[in-house]
Amino acid sequence: MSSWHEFIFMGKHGAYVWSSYLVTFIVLLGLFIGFRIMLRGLKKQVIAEASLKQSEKPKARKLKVSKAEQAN
Amino acid sequence: MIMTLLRRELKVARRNWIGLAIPLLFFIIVVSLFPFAVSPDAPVLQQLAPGVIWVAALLSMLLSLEQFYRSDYQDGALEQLLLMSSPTMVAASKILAHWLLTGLPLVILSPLLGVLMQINHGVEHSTHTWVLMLSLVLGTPTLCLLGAVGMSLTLAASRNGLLVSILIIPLYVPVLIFGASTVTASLENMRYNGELAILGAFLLITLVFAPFASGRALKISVG
Amino acid sequence: MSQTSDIQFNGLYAHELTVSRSEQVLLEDAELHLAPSTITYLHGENGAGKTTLMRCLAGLLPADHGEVYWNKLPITHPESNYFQDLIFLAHSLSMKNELSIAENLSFYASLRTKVSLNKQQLQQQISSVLNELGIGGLEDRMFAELSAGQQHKVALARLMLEPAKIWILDEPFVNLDHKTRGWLSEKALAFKQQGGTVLFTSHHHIEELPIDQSVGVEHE
Amino acid sequence: MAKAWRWFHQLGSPKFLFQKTGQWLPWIWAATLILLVVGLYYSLWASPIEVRQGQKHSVRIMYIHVPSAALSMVAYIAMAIAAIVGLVWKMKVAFAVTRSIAPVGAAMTFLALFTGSVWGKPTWGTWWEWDARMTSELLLLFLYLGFIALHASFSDRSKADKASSILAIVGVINIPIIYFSVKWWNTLHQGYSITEKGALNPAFQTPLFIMLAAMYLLFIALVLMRLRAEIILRNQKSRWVAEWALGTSAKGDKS
Repeated sequence: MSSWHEFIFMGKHGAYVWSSYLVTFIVLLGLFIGFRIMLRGLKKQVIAEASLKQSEKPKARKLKVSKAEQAN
Repeated sequence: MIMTLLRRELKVARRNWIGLAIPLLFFIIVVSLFPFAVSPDAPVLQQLAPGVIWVAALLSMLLSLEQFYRSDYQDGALEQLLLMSSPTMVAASKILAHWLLTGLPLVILSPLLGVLMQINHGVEHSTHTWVLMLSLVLGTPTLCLLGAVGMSLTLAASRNGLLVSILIIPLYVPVLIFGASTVTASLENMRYNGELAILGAFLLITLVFAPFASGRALKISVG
Repeated sequence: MSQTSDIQFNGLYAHELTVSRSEQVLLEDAELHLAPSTITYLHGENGAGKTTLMRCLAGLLPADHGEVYWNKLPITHPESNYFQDLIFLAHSLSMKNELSIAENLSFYASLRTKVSLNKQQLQQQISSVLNELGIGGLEDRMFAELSAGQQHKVALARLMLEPAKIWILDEPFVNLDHKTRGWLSEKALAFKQQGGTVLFTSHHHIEELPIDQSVGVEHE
Repeated sequence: MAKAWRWFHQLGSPKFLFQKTGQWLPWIWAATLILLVVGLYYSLWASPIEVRQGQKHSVRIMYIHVPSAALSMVAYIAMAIAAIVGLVWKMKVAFAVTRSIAPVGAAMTFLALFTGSVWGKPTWGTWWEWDARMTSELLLLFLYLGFIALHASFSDRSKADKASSILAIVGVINIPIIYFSVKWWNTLHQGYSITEKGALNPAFQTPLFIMLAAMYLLFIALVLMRLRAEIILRNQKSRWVAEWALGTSAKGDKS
């Protein structure tokens, strides 16, 4: 590379080279931002749900077994 | 065990014959569109024939998949089958039934399509029809096997109609390539043994893993 | 994992069973023993997970944690005979519309390795069971042609045609007429007398059927 | 050996994995950025241009095309391995890994296709050629999209995990078959390939290797980011997740 001019225009191929690099950058940055937003959103959701009253959380159920001699 | 399962599949399918006839009709109709779209000239059609017939066969196999799996899943028969026999067996019987009732009729109908697509144009005693049938005999079972895996995977999914096609079509490409090129080679008077052998190899490879994978997938769908 | 020798119970035994459905834990660390010669009534509000528990006990739904044993062997053990011993009647009737009643019933019977009846004997038995249920003579009708009540009876007929040691029945009494309820209760009691294990769910208490154990799926 | 096993088991714990990846990520990002800066300097400025095939400056596209193409394949294989681990050892975290690799792998595949196409235009005068590698890459993109579509079509996550894992495994068995078939088909019809490379001029090697390393690290970093989100998504109800959320928000957001 000999000059800034050549760096930018890449001898008529500038559009191809730069569009490749730009699209790659945009796609990867998009993933980065997307994942970051996803984690942030989840965190907000977890905080919101943690502040709910404990009793409102869905609870797992237990089995209650009773021998039924009185049956019928 | 597998005979019991297979007999049941065949019996159910026989009473549903219209559901089986529709994909076959589709096969014929799609192929008969090409002369209208491209040209009725025999040499042109002849050149297109292998690809067109193979693509149509592939699509009609895809179309017919649904009825072999969907209703058993919906009416709960599938879970009863999986309780009493091994998942691989259940999948194998379905695959076999699917091929016998869709793949085999396609093979039998293919000479008719060969005629429509002028496959024998310019040749007195041609073997092209036989080669076409042979390529379908070796290729369609592979399509059934791979289709079974895709269909079993999507049974419990909420969007299923076109989902199977998306999953399975990329996997169908090798069969399509070698199936169509077997016929093309024959049309160009070249040797086609190699292509047939590769179609056979694909069949063996899929035969090894597809019934098992499909069985596992059925089990997951039911669970 | 737990050794098979740990389990001393005959019949069906669920050990530390945790089951979830679509991310939600429905049951946690459940212990359940269904002994031979007992009838167990499983109850709980709608959506509590009765069906899920039954499907798990039937081996259709993998448990998140824990194990189900049948006669001291895990049900998935290669030597376990569980799936031959089990009849699981789910909410869906599992019958093909495209097959006749006799074809449907004899197909399921033929999947049982222990059936020793020949074809003719099986057909006779099917006829007699259908007679008891009040739908005699309909053997060759297509399943789709029957009324909902009749279809339900056909599904119940399986209990009499396939040899089993445990029945898991999801809502067997729903939409049944009085007479058939009596018939089913009677058959369940007879099955119990022969050492059979029964687990069933129901919205209402069934007067005709005396139970030995009731199991509720409840919040802690 | 025993230590390795314990490590494997610990990785199976979502909490452990989440904490560890949180510690690793800054270092991985730092290394990625350094390598990227050096790599970009070389690939955009300091490396020579290819005059031989009339490519001139467009050869610089190679420095992102080759790494993304390589990663698209490697990512699918990694996904299938994670799928096997998940299905065979019933390790739930492995399913989170498959789900995390899929979007990044699909993006890499897309980039390989896009840059390949843009590279093709100035060099061979066409945006698209049914060349063996490009075609395989296109089919690979369909496989990725199929995986993502299948996973998204279930309401029950554990079913989605298992079903899409089976698809990933079936896909990985088929990738070599697809590649071989497409290559055979390509030689039959065209007899040439635009991306077939001969011996690489050593002057191109240094920037290419640096960019390969940078893109691998970038890929790992992105997958780990997605994985951390996926772990939280799947463990929302665990106490440690609530503690993490409340803890880090109190300290100010540093994650």
